Amino acid sequence: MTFNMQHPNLPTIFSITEDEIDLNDLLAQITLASTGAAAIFTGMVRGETSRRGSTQANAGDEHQTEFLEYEAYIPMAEEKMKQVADEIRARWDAIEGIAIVQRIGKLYPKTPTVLIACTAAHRDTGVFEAARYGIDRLKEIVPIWKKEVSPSGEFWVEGEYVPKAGE
Amino acid sequence: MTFNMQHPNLPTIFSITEDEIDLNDLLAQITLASTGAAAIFTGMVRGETSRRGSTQANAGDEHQTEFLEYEAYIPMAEEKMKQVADEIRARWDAIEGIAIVQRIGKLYPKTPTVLIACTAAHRDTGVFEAARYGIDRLKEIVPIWKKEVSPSGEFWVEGEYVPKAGE
Amino acid sequence: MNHVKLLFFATIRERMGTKSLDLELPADLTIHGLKDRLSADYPKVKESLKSVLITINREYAFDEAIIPLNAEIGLFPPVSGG
Amino acid sequence: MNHVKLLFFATIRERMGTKSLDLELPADLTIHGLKDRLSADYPKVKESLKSVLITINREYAFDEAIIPLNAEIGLFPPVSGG
Repeated sequence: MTFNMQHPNLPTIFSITEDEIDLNDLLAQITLASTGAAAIFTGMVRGETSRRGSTQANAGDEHQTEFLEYEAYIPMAEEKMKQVADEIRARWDAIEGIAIVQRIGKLYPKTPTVLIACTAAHRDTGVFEAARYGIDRLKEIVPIWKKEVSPSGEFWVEGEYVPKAGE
Repeated sequence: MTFNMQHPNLPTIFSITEDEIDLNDLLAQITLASTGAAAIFTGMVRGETSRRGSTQANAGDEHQTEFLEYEAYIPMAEEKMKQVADEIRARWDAIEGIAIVQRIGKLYPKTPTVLIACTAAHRDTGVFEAARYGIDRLKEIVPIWKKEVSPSGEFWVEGEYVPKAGE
Repeated sequence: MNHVKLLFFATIRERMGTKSLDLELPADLTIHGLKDRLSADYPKVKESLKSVLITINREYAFDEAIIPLNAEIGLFPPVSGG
Repeated sequence: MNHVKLLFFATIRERMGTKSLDLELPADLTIHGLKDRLSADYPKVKESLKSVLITINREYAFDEAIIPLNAEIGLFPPVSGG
């Protein structure tokens, strides 16, 4: 947990870790006496990519994943997670606590790899939108990469966002 | 976990419980091999209502809460939770797993009281909207009530939604 | 006659002083008729009945509905869970 | 001369065969100049450098930026975390 000059009483957690992501613990850490609502996003390793409900996978993409291997530019990633948290607070001023956690290392299907959680007094204050914004931004500017290992070989998952100056 | 005739392989959990809500466990139960994203909403008991970031509280509403006491019409509440899950699946067909949990009994500030979680292959499939819809509907049609106990006395929290025919 | 079970929750439970009541009702009584009878027999809940939600066998029901045999009838204020 | 530390990640790390490299660069060299030098010295990463993201002291930087003294420079493909 960090001390934030602009929001001295509001907990902001960011972490890059090889440990399991503990949702109960993280939620407790960003719950204040005034908190009544939390929106949490987690991403997990997909073991199989099917067409059902996927907007990204096409027929030819169906495949099995053995595991993903994550790496990060850790000190920069922590700074960029802090930037994402600051951007969230600038856009939704009702947000109380924020947690941003990326797990790295070798991660197997069904394992949560990333978490973005935002708390507020009420659910109509932007918590859902803030969590959504957080994961979108993490995937744009936080320096983390993943390599997929499957029965047919290994390949790096390609990002596509190119940050703008000052981002 | 229930068996759903229309979605035989998709986990749907609904529960009214006096036990702690375990986010890690519930998330694991609704994560399939094809799941890559989860949106989770939790509501917590607010110990203090302040004006900051609240769209509902006015100056005169500021107060302390000692605890909330929840009760439910349990068998009907379970049926209505199933209905909420069915409504979610009818609106967002990419949803894989759904968990809807309400904790009842005497609950103290900062305690999670309710959870709605939806999983899907990807985050752009409606998981956030589905979780938001789930908590909105729970607060409309699932027969649960809460009484607030504070230093100044106790009072029932008033709902306002009147279900329509067939709802 | 129709044996029905009434279940009270929240404010209505408190005002009634009981969680449930077994009643004998005339066949083909409507929810409206039931409310009239409860208002007469339990004046302390008369006000509450104006904004009460009613369920028959765990589905929301309305004034004109005829109460089926052996129904389970819920009476409660608008819900406030979460 | 300017002592800088280069850090490579993901595909570029694999192609370079190393996580980091300490280099002596002329003063006032730009990122563009650094890319030219790396392309010449390490032909195996020449292709990667066309779409590389560059950071100077953990902030994204662009071709025209002049590399400050003792900079920590990151080189990596677009990010793909989550």
